Amino acid sequence: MIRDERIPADELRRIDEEIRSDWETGADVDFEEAIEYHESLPDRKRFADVLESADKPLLQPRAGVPRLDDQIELSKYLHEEGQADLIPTTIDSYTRDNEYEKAQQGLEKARETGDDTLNGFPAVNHGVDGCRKLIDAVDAPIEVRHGTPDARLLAAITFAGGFQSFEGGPISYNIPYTKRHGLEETIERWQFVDRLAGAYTERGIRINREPFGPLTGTLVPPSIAIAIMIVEGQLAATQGVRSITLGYGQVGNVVQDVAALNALKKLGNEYLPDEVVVTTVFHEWMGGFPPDEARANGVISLGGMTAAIAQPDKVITKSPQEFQGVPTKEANASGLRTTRQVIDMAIEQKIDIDGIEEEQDLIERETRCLMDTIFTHGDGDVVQGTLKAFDSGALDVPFAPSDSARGAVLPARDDDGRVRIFEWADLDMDDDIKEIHKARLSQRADTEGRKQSFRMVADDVDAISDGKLIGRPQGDV
Amino acid sequence: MIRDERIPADELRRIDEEIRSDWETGADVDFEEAIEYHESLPDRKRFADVLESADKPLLQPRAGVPRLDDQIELSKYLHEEGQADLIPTTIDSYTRDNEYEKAQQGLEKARETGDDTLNGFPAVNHGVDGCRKLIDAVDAPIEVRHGTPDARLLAAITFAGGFQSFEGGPISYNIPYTKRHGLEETIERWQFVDRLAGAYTERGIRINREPFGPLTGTLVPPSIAIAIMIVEGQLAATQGVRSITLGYGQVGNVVQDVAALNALKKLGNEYLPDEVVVTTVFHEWMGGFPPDEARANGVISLGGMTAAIAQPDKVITKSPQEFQGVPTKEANASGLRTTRQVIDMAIEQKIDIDGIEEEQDLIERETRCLMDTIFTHGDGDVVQGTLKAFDSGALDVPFAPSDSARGAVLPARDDDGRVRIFEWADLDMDDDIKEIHKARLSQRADTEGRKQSFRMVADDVDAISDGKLIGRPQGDV
Amino acid sequence: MSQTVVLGVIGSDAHVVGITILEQAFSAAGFDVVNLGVQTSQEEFAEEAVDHDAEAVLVSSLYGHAEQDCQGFHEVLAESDVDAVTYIGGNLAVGQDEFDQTRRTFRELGFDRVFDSETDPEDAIEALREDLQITPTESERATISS
Amino acid sequence: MSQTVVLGVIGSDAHVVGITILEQAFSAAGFDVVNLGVQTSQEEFAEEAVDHDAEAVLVSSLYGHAEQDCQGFHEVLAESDVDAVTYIGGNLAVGQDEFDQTRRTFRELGFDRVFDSETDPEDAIEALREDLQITPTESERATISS
Repeated sequence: MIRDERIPADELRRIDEEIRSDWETGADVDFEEAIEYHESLPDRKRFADVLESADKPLLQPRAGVPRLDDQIELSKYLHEEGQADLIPTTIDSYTRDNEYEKAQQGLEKARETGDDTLNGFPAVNHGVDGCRKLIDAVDAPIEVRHGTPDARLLAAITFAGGFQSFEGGPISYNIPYTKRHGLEETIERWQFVDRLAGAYTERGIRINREPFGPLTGTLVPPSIAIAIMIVEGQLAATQGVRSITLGYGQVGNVVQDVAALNALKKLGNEYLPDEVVVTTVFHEWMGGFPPDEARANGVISLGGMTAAIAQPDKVITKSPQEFQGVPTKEANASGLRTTRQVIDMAIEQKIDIDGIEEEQDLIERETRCLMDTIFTHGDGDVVQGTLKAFDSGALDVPFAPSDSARGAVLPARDDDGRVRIFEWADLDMDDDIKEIHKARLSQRADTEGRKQSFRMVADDVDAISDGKLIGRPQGDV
Repeated sequence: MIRDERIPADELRRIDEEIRSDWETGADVDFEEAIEYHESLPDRKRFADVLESADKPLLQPRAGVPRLDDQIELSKYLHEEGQADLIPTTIDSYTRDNEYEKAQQGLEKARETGDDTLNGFPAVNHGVDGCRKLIDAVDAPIEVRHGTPDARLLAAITFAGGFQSFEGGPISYNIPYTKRHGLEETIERWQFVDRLAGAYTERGIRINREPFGPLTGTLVPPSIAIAIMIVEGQLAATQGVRSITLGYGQVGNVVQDVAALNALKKLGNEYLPDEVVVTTVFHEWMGGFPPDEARANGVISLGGMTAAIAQPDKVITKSPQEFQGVPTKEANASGLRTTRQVIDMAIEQKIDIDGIEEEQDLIERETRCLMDTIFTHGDGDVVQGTLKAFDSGALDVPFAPSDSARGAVLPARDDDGRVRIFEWADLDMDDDIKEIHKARLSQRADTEGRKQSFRMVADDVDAISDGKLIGRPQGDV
Repeated sequence: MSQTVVLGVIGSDAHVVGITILEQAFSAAGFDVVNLGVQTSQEEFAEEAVDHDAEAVLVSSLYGHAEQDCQGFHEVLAESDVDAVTYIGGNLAVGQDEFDQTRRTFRELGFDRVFDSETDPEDAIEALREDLQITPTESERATISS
Repeated sequence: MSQTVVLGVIGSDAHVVGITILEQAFSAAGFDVVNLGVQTSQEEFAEEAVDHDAEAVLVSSLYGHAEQDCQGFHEVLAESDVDAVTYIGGNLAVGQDEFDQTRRTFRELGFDRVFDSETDPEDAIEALREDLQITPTESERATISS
């Protein structure tokens, strides 16, 4: 039975060897030599150190293209023209599905035709040397961003390739991304990823790990996201990770977003072991964007404003072309600079908004309910607790495609635009908290002169792309 | 000696006839026939009614081109694609200088070549019929925006032409716009403009008047702007104007901007007669813009956020191409939609920021000092008081090119980015208020490790275009 | 009444929001809903339709590959003797300038009705009521109009 | 010391911020400053330079028409027997890709020094000190470096 226990050294070696035989580039990984490579990197490329010592939010976009030269050029552009502090390397979908052969074909076709035949950088196919050429060429810390349920080989190669930060986790890269990968399976596989990061950490190379906070990106109630961040942080810490960046995706209500980021930081520090350095990352709105760059810039700016007030350690920016899919590098840099301008104009102002403490208190109470139910379900073991709590529906994520989560809980905005829970299903939450949500949603229903119903949920899902925060009935209030 | 007294009926007629002979189109003005035309307009084109009955901030851009057809097309585009609620007609520079002959040449050249040979719409040259074609073609209220010290003929023609709102005033269209026009002269001329608006008002056509709040657009301390707004409102009210929109230009500190808009509304209602309906307009940042559309969108969005919190009756939007001068119609519509998105996402949220009341209280106290000094200087007459207070320097505007103002007062931002007064010169302000400013600026000086000096002023003037709010020394704090 | 509706997202599409909203809407309208979720194969649709004796099979697709995913779908249903009304809706073609053309394509594939991504769930419910000749009960009508 | 500097914005340009900052900077550096403000004619510059026995005439222009506005300026100064150092600075040409070319143009018009709009006031003060052979006093040096 899988539990929250550190993978023993011999087991780590066994899996490592097994996994490295999955694709030919796995053979080039040499842990000792990789440590030497990491040690040779200058301070300004050490992800954890740069992030943890920053005195204001660092900005990072999303970006990945198949060819190495293009990825280098794109990274330099985002660093120089977009003034990104931290550089991403977004991995392609085939690699996320462990389809290295298909990724190889795509990469070869990209090299022949010059087209972007893959939607990201196939780091496994580029291998250790390819990754290092990227790390060497770009004068900033670089992170691997992906969405891979089984990221073991990707981790082995990119860690050896010089990357010092790795996004994802067993819940956050399963529940929102895939239907049939069992949660037990992904937890086991991510224990290896974390253990490998822990092995580097023990040798002085602190690989930063970043659970993916936005989850399904669609009106996720803050406490659900925070509980899952804490669980993934605990799992990583058990395997020896010492630099953990907990994530949260903007819901668009400034008070709730600031409160959630405060709660994330506070509870992260409280629940994770003292030897872990906890940082936070704020994702600009991950839901549907307006099909209009001008309006999209408004959405992005509201994210910048929120970041200026909450001051997370990092902000993942969006581009004004979000609606149409992968942005041009110019649009990507534009999203960075818009965010930067708003943050730099607002961050020195004292903007203390009423009600943040109350909202934070509510989020903390909710999160503790969920952590308690996980603890109880697992009889003290967080792995078993997570599995059983998802199984019983005591822990759930709205709009989750995965068979591992019920996906029965449904959110809706209250009259102030804060995300509340409309359908609790079996989510294990204290009754008095449920009453608070119910009262807030009832207030909205009164304002709109309609009953609480799934229509609010449906209207809210589309609201921001339609130009509003709250999905009020047509004809307006 | 000119005083704040209503122009008698015969004098109004005399000036009206005289002024209408300045250019051939003046002959077509017929007051009785104009009243009939205004009465024929549908409710949705009645500027004052639309503005005063709105339940959220209405958006208005700036825009003017020489040819009538182009102006109609531009107006429709901004209304339909930009979703502008209120449409501007910005007048060209020759007309502002009463150079109707030069404007005529420019207009004819524009008609021949199709080029925009003038920087706005020469409404005097288009005459009453031309104006009415514009009013008829555009399905929204339209305002005349200009910057004309002597706007008498422009007012006579545009009022008869169906415009129901007219920007400007004797101080706000003199001090920031021109060097040598005497203030006494412009006050006298604007008494005519206001009296004409009053004459229409008495016949049931409430012409909305809008003093130009941003003044020099460069770090104007809120109380100076508000005092001048109140004076211009009083002068207009004396002449019979009953719909007055007082203006204020964003300084970029959210607390100070919200406080200033609150104070503007409160003091406007307090100082102006009860029969006047007072509304407020917020101008997005009028100072230097970043030479980068992405960053400019951030500046615009911060304006939208401020408007969502303060909820003025109207917002004058900027475009992301502000840096390069006159924007394309697409960029103009883009600034509107970015602002709209931010306002619509934020306006339903309860965002109550600490410290707004205190800042508002300070602004009100300062404004009352200035109003008192005007009253005292004029022995109860606001016209004489204004003239004498500007003359003595007791009333002043920073960075004023006009010979009628000392331009000796100098602003600088405090450590929180609020605009304070660094150099008082002879501005008549209570000593305890001066001490507050001094203390706030001293706090900034401490933070920056430098003395208070004009360098702060210079650094602050460029700060927003350089990507920050406060002009901190290079090398950073 | 309590007629059974099977719904799911076909192919390798993982868009879950639309189907979740549909599940809620059809449940609220009084149908028994079997939600197969995302990434559902043709065979799974057929199997579940048989198991639940479904009156309707509602297919959702949002990633632009619906035509490919639905080739032979109605043959698979016929093999399992599924006799249900079939609807499809979503972003059915990558560039969908001409929805009429898209509708024709999917009608030819055998679907009884074809909806675009802007369709309100109520419209689909209304259509299904018509096709199944159902009259909403008094209480349901109240719920729907409220 | 207390040397007199006359400054103003030439032509019909109404940009006042730069000149206000310059006035403050030169005053703080110990000069007597006569600020003629915006929209100052060539004749006014000459007149005020004579009246105040100015050691330097500083011309600002930000609206791109400086070359036109400064044609014959040094002849006007010479007619009034103005013997002062002359500087010009600002946005001196509409498209100023090649500042070297712009500098040459204004040097040929007679200006002793030509500055672009990015010039720090301190640089202009330093240059004027050099041209007038002034050494800052102890106390002034303290002020400037503070």
